[in-house]
Amino acid sequence: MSRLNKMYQEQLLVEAKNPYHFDKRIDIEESIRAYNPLCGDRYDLFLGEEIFFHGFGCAISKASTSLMIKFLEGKSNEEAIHSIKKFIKGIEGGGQIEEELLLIFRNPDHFKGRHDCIKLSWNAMLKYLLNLPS
Amino acid sequence: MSRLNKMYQEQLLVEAKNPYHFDKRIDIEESIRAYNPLCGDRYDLFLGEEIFFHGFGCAISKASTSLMIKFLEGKSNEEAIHSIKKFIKGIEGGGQIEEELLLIFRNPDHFKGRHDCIKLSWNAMLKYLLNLPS
Amino acid sequence: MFAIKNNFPIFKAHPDLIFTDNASTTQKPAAVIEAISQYYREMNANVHRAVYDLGNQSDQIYRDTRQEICEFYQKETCIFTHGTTDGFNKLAMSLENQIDSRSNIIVTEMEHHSNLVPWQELCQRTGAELRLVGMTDEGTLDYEQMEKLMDDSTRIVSMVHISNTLGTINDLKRVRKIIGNRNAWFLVDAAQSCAIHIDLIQNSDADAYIFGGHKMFGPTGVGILLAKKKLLNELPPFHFGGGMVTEVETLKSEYKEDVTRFEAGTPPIAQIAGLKEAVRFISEVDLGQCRQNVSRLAKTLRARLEAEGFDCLGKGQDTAGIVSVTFGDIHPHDAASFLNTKNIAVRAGHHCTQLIMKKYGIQACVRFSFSIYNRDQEVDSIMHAIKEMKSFFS
Amino acid sequence: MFAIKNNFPIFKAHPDLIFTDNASTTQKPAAVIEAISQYYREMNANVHRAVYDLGNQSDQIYRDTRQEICEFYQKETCIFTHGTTDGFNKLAMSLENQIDSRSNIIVTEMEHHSNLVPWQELCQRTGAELRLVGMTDEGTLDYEQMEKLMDDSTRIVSMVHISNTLGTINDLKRVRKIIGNRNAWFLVDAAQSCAIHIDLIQNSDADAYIFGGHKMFGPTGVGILLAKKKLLNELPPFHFGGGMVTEVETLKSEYKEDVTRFEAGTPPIAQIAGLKEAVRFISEVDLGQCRQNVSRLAKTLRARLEAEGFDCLGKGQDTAGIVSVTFGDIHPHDAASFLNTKNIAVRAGHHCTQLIMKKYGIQACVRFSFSIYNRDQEVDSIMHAIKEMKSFFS
Ligand SMILES: Cc1ncc(COP(=O)(O)O)c(C=O)c1O
Ligand SMILES: Cc1ncc(COP(=O)(O)O)c(C=O)c1O
Repeated sequence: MSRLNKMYQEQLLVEAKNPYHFDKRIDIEESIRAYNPLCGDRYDLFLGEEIFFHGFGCAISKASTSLMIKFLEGKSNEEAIHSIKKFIKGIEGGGQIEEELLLIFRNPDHFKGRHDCIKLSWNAMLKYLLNLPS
Repeated sequence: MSRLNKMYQEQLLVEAKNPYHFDKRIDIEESIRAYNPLCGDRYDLFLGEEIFFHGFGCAISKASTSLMIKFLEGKSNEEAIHSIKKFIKGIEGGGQIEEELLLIFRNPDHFKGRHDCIKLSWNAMLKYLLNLPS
Repeated sequence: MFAIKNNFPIFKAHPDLIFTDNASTTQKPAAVIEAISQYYREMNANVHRAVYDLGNQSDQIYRDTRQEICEFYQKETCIFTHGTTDGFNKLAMSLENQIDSRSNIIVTEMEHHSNLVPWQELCQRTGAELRLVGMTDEGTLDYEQMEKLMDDSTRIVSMVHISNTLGTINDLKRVRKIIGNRNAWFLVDAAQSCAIHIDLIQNSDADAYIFGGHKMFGPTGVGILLAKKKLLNELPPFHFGGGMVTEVETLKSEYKEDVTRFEAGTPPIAQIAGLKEAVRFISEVDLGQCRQNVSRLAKTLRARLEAEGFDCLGKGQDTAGIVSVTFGDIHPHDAASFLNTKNIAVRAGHHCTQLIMKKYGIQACVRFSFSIYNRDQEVDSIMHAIKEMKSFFS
Repeated sequence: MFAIKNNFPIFKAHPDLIFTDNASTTQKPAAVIEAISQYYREMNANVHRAVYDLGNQSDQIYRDTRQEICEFYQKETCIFTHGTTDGFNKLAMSLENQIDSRSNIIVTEMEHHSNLVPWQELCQRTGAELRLVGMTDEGTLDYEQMEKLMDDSTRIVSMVHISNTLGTINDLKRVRKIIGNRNAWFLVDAAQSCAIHIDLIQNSDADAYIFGGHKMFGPTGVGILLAKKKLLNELPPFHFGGGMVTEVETLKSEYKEDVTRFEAGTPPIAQIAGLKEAVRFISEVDLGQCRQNVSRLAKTLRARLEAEGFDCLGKGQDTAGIVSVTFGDIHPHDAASFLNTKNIAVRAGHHCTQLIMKKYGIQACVRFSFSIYNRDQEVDSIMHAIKEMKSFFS
């Protein structure tokens, strides 16, 4: 696999081009923003029964956000917190990424210099969940 | 000549041990201080008909002050300014030192790291002369 | 040009590397790297009136480099800092005593954050007003607006010489004229001109030029502030500590009178030894030809990018070897990652010039910045890669 | 010990050199010098979210070194500065918002100017009171006086860990107890302990330790500020510019939340690469033995100097390899020049500790400071030279 195809695997590009729940659902009251001022990536996450997102960003952050939304579906807040932490740790080199859905990010070395893109929405979501009144 | 004897030539040591006009002439009203806070060298120069000096300092600054006083003897203020400037320039590598009396300092390279010691009283004297009302 | 590239070991380590991130940092000639090593291997000692041989050598390098830099850029005095950012922050702190709530400070929309945020902070501390000179869509400074913004309360005009995002070369002589004999300090961010646009520094008449070693083929960790004596005479010291005091009492201290009062502590002496060699290196190359070279490369690349339908920032009239571009749907970071797989090093982001990004309504762009070792065929390689990229992401 | 000395190229360049000016700066192991060269030859690129390979490597070195340093000294966080002096000046600026005219700041009579003058200036700006803890004639800190000087208005206790003039090792644990749970920051000048007295840094509990690379076998131009998170959380940024902002608007900006908000501009990245190697070097030597070695050398030299009738400063109970001495009628600078002709590198002067000089009623002295590469026979050579000096100047 070439360096190029390690980072931009077909599945990632497909995900980025056909992001899941990519819709500006202003009807949903609760929303948070995932924003990286260094590159301008900016997604609004609409947090209703289901999660939707909309905004602007690179292929990697877009695919990662899309996969996160799929991945969190049906999880309780507690489960979500746990598994987001685990994923972020995995990207930072502190553990394995084993979940089927997230396997494209299994090898963070292939994404050197782009870890922030992968983690963008995950960090925003985690911050939101941790600040919820329990 | 060894490195040692280049810097501490016999004449220099003799001069330092028997400095000319080394006397605390508090009867002379006009006096200035030559002071280097980095090493604590501190001489008072008493500026009467003749110049005297007193204080504390290394062999090099003491010999140099002593020679300066001999050297300035009989010079007009204008001549003094001119020749002090020439001497300082010589030490800083910008010209030859030719005066018989000052020949021990002819080669400033022998005094690396000690140029401030040589120039101490000369600088103080120059500053004083330049600030005299003309 | 071949001969020049051979001076840079990085291209032996990475023969296929196309390094077009020079506005961010430049590569180092072997002589600079060796001067630093040699300093540590053979001379290493602290300065400040050392009496032993090694210390004398260090002191001499410290003094000689200062003098050589002043002569090279033809300016009165020079202070060593730790970089462009360090220089501006220290100046902004030190100039605080000349600024009050009636003053205004002029900067431009093209500033790098390091020549913008320190003044924002100074204005917040003092109540002074920060005034921003805009630019045209072409990326040219609006000199007429500058003229209008300037008045008798203007105390500082601090501006970038060459924009690190647009490549625009600002006209320092014109600004000097606009300032006229107002009581305002004219400060220049020369980070992008210090390496090969020396002539423009030499021929202009600002009160200070601020830049850093790593932008001029020299080491990181050292910077330069070239200044007129009259500016320095009015400034209190930046930092306090060893080497800048005369007398220290319990509750207060006296400071030196010469420029070393601005250089508290152990100076970055090994880096200064490297800088000395960098200046020598620059003085030995044909800078006129280098400037033509980077300008031609940038113009060619810009034309070919535009021919492919991509948007380049500004018009690139005065290009100093810099082209910034957006690739439509392809995100700048994806583009940079793609180009990296083709051994092309470019930077994506806002390049520490968020005001320029806002001006063009974008968040980020890809920047190609050339230096003296870049070659015409690299533009071919870049364009080839970009075409591939276009189809890859489509 | 032989093996250790072989790591230092300076002694290959100068086989006869007896380097006893280590309190001023330390020599560099070959591995450190090579790490810097290698960085420039093979990796040189700027950090801050570079996407290309070289930039990634630089980013990684920058991050890894930070983490390794925290682990090595066992402290929570670490910020890169440009040196000890730079660290104290930045801290003193940044702590200004916590100080007012009712506050007091405690330092000691043993301070290096870099941990004294910045606080003098801060006190002058804010009207706070600077309180000075004295020392005994033996060169021991007066802890009882410190206890009396401290009160509920004490906001900062900033003190030297090991005196660079006396070699006294101050008892940080005792000071921590004296501070107790007062609302005061405990800051430590670790310039003389960062190289081989690591254990004392690890085992003590100050809020910040400030030191510089060149004192620990690393490069000039880079420094370290080890700190507790709670200290950093309360501080505004030191400097403003690239890499520490999130959002920049025309008139104001927002800053990052993590430690990089304290590191504006291009960091001294090549120096950080060298520092990484310096930490590795230190972690591989037997520090216990090194400490014994420098202590024995200092004690032996002191005893032999006193036997010759020369006055050494203090009593040297806790000597960390440093002996300062006056030679009666022979001026310190003459002594240093003489010793230089015997290839003995020593420093003469006040060693940036004028308050200590005043305490002992002297203007200057000669300082011998040992490090891990000094050997017993060097003390013999020094004493031999000193006897010769005595007759030469008599
Ligand atoms: C105890 C102490 N503090 C501070 C310093 C200042 O260090 P620097 O000159 O590297 O900033 C030194 C070294 O000279 C020192 O020995
Ligand atoms: C125009 C301009 N100003 C200032 C800087 C800041 O330089 P440094 O990061 O070396 O402090 C840069 C480089 O990034 C620049 O291009």
